[in-house]
Amino acid sequence: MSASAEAAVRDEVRAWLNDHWDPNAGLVEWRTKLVESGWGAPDWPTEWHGRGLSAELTRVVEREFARIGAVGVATGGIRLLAAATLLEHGSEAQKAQFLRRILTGEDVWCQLFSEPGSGSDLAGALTRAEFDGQRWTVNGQKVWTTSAHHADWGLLLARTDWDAPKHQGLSYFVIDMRQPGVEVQPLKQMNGYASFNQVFFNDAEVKAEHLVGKLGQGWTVAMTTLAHERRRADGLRSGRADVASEARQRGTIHEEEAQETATVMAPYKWYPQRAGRVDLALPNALASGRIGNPALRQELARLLILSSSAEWTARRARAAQQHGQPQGPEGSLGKLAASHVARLAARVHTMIAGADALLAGEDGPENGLIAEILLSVPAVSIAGGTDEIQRNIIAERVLGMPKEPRFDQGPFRDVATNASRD
Amino acid sequence: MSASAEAAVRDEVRAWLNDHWDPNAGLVEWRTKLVESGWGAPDWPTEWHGRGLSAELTRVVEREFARIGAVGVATGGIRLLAAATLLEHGSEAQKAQFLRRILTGEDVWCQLFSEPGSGSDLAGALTRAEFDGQRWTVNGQKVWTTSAHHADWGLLLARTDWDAPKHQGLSYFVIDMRQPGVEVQPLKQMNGYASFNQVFFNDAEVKAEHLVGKLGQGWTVAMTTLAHERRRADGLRSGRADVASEARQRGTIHEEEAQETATVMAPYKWYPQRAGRVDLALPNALASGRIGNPALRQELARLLILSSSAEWTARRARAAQQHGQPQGPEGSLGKLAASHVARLAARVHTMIAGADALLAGEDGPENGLIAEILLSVPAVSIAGGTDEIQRNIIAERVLGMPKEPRFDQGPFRDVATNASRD
Amino acid sequence: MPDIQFHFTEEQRQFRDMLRRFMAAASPTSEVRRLMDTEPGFDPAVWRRMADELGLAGLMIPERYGGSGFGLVELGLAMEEMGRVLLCAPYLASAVLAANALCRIGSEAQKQRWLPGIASGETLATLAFAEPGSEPGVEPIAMQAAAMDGGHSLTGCKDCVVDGCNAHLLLVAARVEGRDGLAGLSLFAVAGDAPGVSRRRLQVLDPTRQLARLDFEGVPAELLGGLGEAGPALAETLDIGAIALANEMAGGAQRLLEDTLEYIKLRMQFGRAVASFQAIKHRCAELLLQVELIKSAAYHAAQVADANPEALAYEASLAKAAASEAYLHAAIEAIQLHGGIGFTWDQDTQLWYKRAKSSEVLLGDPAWHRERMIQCLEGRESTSAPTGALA
Amino acid sequence: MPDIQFHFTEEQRQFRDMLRRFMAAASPTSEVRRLMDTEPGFDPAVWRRMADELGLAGLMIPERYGGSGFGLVELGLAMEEMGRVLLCAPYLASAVLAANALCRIGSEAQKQRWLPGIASGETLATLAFAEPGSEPGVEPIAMQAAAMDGGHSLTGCKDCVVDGCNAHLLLVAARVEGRDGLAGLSLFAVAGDAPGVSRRRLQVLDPTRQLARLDFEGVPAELLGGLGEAGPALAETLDIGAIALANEMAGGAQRLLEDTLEYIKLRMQFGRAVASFQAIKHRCAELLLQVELIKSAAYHAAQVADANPEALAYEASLAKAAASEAYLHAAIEAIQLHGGIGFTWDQDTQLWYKRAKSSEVLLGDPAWHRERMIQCLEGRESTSAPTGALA
Repeated sequence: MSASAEAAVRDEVRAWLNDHWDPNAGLVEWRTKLVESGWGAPDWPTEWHGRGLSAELTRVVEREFARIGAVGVATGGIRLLAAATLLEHGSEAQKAQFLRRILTGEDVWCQLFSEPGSGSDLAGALTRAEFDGQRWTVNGQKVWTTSAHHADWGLLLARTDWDAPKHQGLSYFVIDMRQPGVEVQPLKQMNGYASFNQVFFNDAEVKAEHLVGKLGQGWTVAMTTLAHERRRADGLRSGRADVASEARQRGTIHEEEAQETATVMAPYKWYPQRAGRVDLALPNALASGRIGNPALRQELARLLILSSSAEWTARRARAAQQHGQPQGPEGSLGKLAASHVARLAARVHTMIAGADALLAGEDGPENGLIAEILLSVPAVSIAGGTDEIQRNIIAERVLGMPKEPRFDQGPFRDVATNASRD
Repeated sequence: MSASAEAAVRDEVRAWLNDHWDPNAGLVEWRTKLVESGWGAPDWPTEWHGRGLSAELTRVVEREFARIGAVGVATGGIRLLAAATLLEHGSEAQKAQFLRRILTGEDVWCQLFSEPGSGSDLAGALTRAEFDGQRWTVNGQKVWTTSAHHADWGLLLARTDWDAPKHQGLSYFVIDMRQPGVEVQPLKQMNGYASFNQVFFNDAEVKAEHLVGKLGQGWTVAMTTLAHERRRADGLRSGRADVASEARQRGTIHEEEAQETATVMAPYKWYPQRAGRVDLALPNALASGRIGNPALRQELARLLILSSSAEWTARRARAAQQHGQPQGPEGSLGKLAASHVARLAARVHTMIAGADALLAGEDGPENGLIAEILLSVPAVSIAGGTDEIQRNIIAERVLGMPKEPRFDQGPFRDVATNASRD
Repeated sequence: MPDIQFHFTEEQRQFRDMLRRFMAAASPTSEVRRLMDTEPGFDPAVWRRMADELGLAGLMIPERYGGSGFGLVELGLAMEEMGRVLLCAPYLASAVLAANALCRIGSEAQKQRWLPGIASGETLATLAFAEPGSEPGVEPIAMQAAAMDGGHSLTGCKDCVVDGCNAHLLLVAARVEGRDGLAGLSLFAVAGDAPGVSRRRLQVLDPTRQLARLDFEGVPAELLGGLGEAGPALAETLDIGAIALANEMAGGAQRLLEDTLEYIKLRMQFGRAVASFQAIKHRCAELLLQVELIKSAAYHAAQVADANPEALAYEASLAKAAASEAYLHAAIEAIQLHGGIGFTWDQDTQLWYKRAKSSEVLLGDPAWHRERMIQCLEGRESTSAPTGALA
Repeated sequence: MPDIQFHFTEEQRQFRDMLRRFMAAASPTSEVRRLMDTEPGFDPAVWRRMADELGLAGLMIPERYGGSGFGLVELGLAMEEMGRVLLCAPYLASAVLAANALCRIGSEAQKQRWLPGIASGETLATLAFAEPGSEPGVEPIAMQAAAMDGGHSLTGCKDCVVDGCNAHLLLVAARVEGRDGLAGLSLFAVAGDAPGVSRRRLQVLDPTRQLARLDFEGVPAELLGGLGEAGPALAETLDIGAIALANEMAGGAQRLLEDTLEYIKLRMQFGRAVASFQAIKHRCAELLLQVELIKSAAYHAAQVADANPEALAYEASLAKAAASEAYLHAAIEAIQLHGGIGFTWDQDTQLWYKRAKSSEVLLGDPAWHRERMIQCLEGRESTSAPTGALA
């Protein structure tokens, strides 16, 4: 990237912000301005609310926003995965209907891929969508859906052809979550929280024009969503969020944004990715005095080695991308590393807590925080793609090892599924 | 077992030993007496040099031998595996020719199963035996053969039918190792020792009557040999040897036996099963003063936990057999445990040695012993069946998990082998 | 020293079979889930049947005090079966810790007074030794017993007392002034509802095991045995407890393996059973090995405890350290192999995970026990020299 | 403090590519096997070309002393490539340890006198610090330097001196009387063939790395820099060495992974490639993760060493501890995945196994480095606070 291009963009966005930024504007009002100007999603195409800038120049824009503490477009939840998928596979009408309200934050989205019978095997989905010539009728069950209870729209993977091979019988839809045929139930985890939901479809409807991509090509479309999801799974904060604001935040718009964030983040309390909490280990070891325990010192050092190395590996992968190397499956390495980190962290937290590791809630160390960590860690290696799936991906896509022999390639009707075994 | 049966056997063998035991007899001379009396292999059938006694009563006999320090029949090397195989599958003529000289120690045996192209996959043997109407001609290469260089006879698994499926195209032979078509070369290990040999067959001959079992049923016969091998792989000393002699050994026969043992054991110097040497860890840690290192203390304790638990697990398995439960694949558990023990032992030895772990030979700790341990440990998890094979066996035969999908079931000619890839 | 047995006798196997049937009926996970939300945390009716029909409450109590006079081998079998089903009951507290402490420390009159009630299950007792933030073992005990009216009174706090709120009889370890380590420790008896005792049920990570904090404010207490002489017997009691716990953990780990295998043999992914994937198979093989190893350690420790008490500390620490790591490993693997369903509240694996986690630190975490093993070897406190069987 | 880079510059990548080509040609394993049996243990012709054509001998030596003036990042790249091919050369001894010690401790005149020779590859130097049985680091150094004729003389023994028999110049760490720890350490220069120095090539576990025992009997020695002031710089030098070694180890681990993958993709068992078995695939995936993690640690430490020297000790210990365990793990896995052939003498994997094993303990074993990391954090000796990026 040339320094002059960088300077030009910096000057332009600075001037625009100077003219338009108003910390007392309404949140949607301000984001509408962002969408209209293209400064809210500068890496998006110019025809769809963006400016077609490179990743590097987008970062320049983000730094300017951060410098003065200007609020950006909505990024919480899975809305950016929805946007990326629609930008790549959506019809013009879909883009027109959805993209703007994604950026303004007016619509909340959720992802409806996993099912009780097909967790790791997403393409084994049994939820069915049937077309009556006018609309699609959906029946079945999804699971592990974050934010489903306040989502407006869902990204739905459903089976539309039972005679096609597994991966060719799926289609991808946008489904209206605010309808009677959609029932959302929280799914309680072993740590007592419900980060996820189950979603039941009983003759739920999808408009004909809300099929994304072609009929039977749902798996291809879903791969786009998943690729963007994995890109964010490297253990580092996602692109936009890691440009920390240097400015003091003032004005009513920040209150409105904080409220939005609180709503989005609510289900993420003890969402698996938060488990481990390596940051607490050293301070707690020092505060408890157990830092003097030589066995703990060894494990603590192991934890710091592992978590630092994992962070640096993620940064190396991101730096490589920023320098033009193609996006690879590094997310899988980062995800796998996160499992190791979380397990080792649990071990270290236990050693620090000693017998107090028996206790939870107000009686437990740090008001129950340690117990929550210990009860949340097992999810890290499962949620968002199990370790086993990550190892398959790494072995096959990075190391070029042969694929598993397949037992699910004929017509899906004939494939052994959990439903067929029930 | 009734106490009276036990007492009867004890009295009988005691009387016989009283009459016959002579510590100044020649070794073969004495063993010939053992063979003739049936006291040398009391659990063998009465028609073949034994007395058909149960395992428990055999132990009573062995204790009597141990009590007065009487020498037993030859047990070194793989001769007892050969005997067990011939007893089960051999012709009467084969039993007559071989069994007696196995017990007297006059013949040394070796096992010719593994090949360079088929290590874990024994049934993939490429060594071929062809019959010209009178005799078999053998060509090919075997590997990991202990004692091949002074063996008189070999147990040979060779392919006799290339159009049959893999496991049905093999036959089992006794081959004369003292012939020009058999060439034995030592195979040097990474620790510098040669515990094993490679054996090359160039138009080596096998008599027609030395086919063991039926043509094409070599795999079944080999399974008998392997079952007996695994039974001895539980990490404990084998049945006969663990009855320690309580008597002082005197007389010329012991010198002769010691010499025999030395010859048999020579290739076992740093044979994989000797690696690990847990027994040295605590004394060395105490002697070096490094016992004060808290990190070492933790690892040393881990090692003692693991090795003790592994020993006790083997003893539980043996006790279960002695109490009439069927022989299971416990050998695989023991073998797998031995790998863990050996690796952890290497770690502990390294911590105890500190920087001296860099040194070998006379400069190294304990005159090079520690370096030899460190360089021998990697073999433990490979020799005698890799950890991977043991895990397959445990998963499938103990835990009842489904077998791997097979890619080698058509005519062997069409199966991908290392030869076909070369 | 008698031979260590590596197999159970026919009688022991029958005892185990009977226990297994009883426990399966008495403690399905639906019942575990129900009980863990109740106030006492166990079912008094089941407890009565355990005492009356099976004689479990007095298993290790000599017959002359109303017990069955069995050894730790039989107790280990019972604990293993309870561990399999996550039985919610004050067994470790009353029948293991308190019964052993009373047997070893109490005077003849005190034994006659309390043991029959414990053996019949009528009296629930527990042992209060740990204090807030204290390290494992009995050496760190700091609570002071003050002389009062020719007797003693207790003031201070005991923490993580197993079934402390349920116990009718509290056996409280405290110190006479000016001594430390094993020396100077005494054991006192206090009624659970004595004035000046406040008991609070603690919020716990593992709701199948009840813990309490006990605060004592000048509570009159009856000295058990000789003043300041309870240290070694208290340490032995905790070692007995650790061995019992290790056997319980072996049972839990075995159950986790069985349940997981059952699930993954049926569960289909990619058109085949999860159990057919080689990576899964190999991990299950390793898991079986781990489970067999800790069974061996737990059984061996129980045998040694009965046969060769001098080796008690070493063997207890070995078994507890082994079981702690392997049980937790089994629980982690079990959840992982179940996939997403495994970390939901409604799936049962999480119940064992929590028990594994609480068992890991109860009566000393594995690092502490490993360190103690080496201390035993250095001090030759143990006559059971470790052997290098696989060398 | 400058930004830490998480990628190599274009120039650095070109440098690496060039090195990789050179090393592949100069050090095939046939050559490694030949050289490890020779007396010097390396090929002087290759060493000359490394110095003359690639400027490697003086890579970190400032240009004014005839070097290239690069930092540890470039040195790390060079070490990584040498580690890939198990290059037999006195590089760690001369270009890393001795060059850095001289740069940091020597007077201007001493630097002018010796550094150009080291940079040109003409002078082979080494650093002698460890003593028989001593713990890692410089604190345990006990050898005493005696005052003699206005100068100093050395008596005592130095152990496991890398390329000690090959060195023309010995830099010997010793103590002035009555001080310990980092204080009171001095560095002395002695000619390799000075009278009173007896050198013996040691029998080693890893024959690709030459070690020597050096005995000094009243050997006159030239003090480098100020008396008793060398301690901190010596510690820094060993940290630089540890980081260089960690990078070498990352290169070796990467090579093991590549070679193993190549082998098991071709090797057939049960009618299919060994690499097609899922259990094998999953272990290779974990192995890749391990290799990537230690590369990250090694690269990061090199970057930090150049950018933020206060964090040197923490970063060096982190990288060395990480690399030690992962390289050995990679070597063990590589042998295992090769099967029986993997532990034969004629197969090359064993060469890397031995290097992994020797690298594990050279310059401090992993447990020592882990303990030191925590000491750094306690003492805030490091300003690089570890971050919990994955929290």
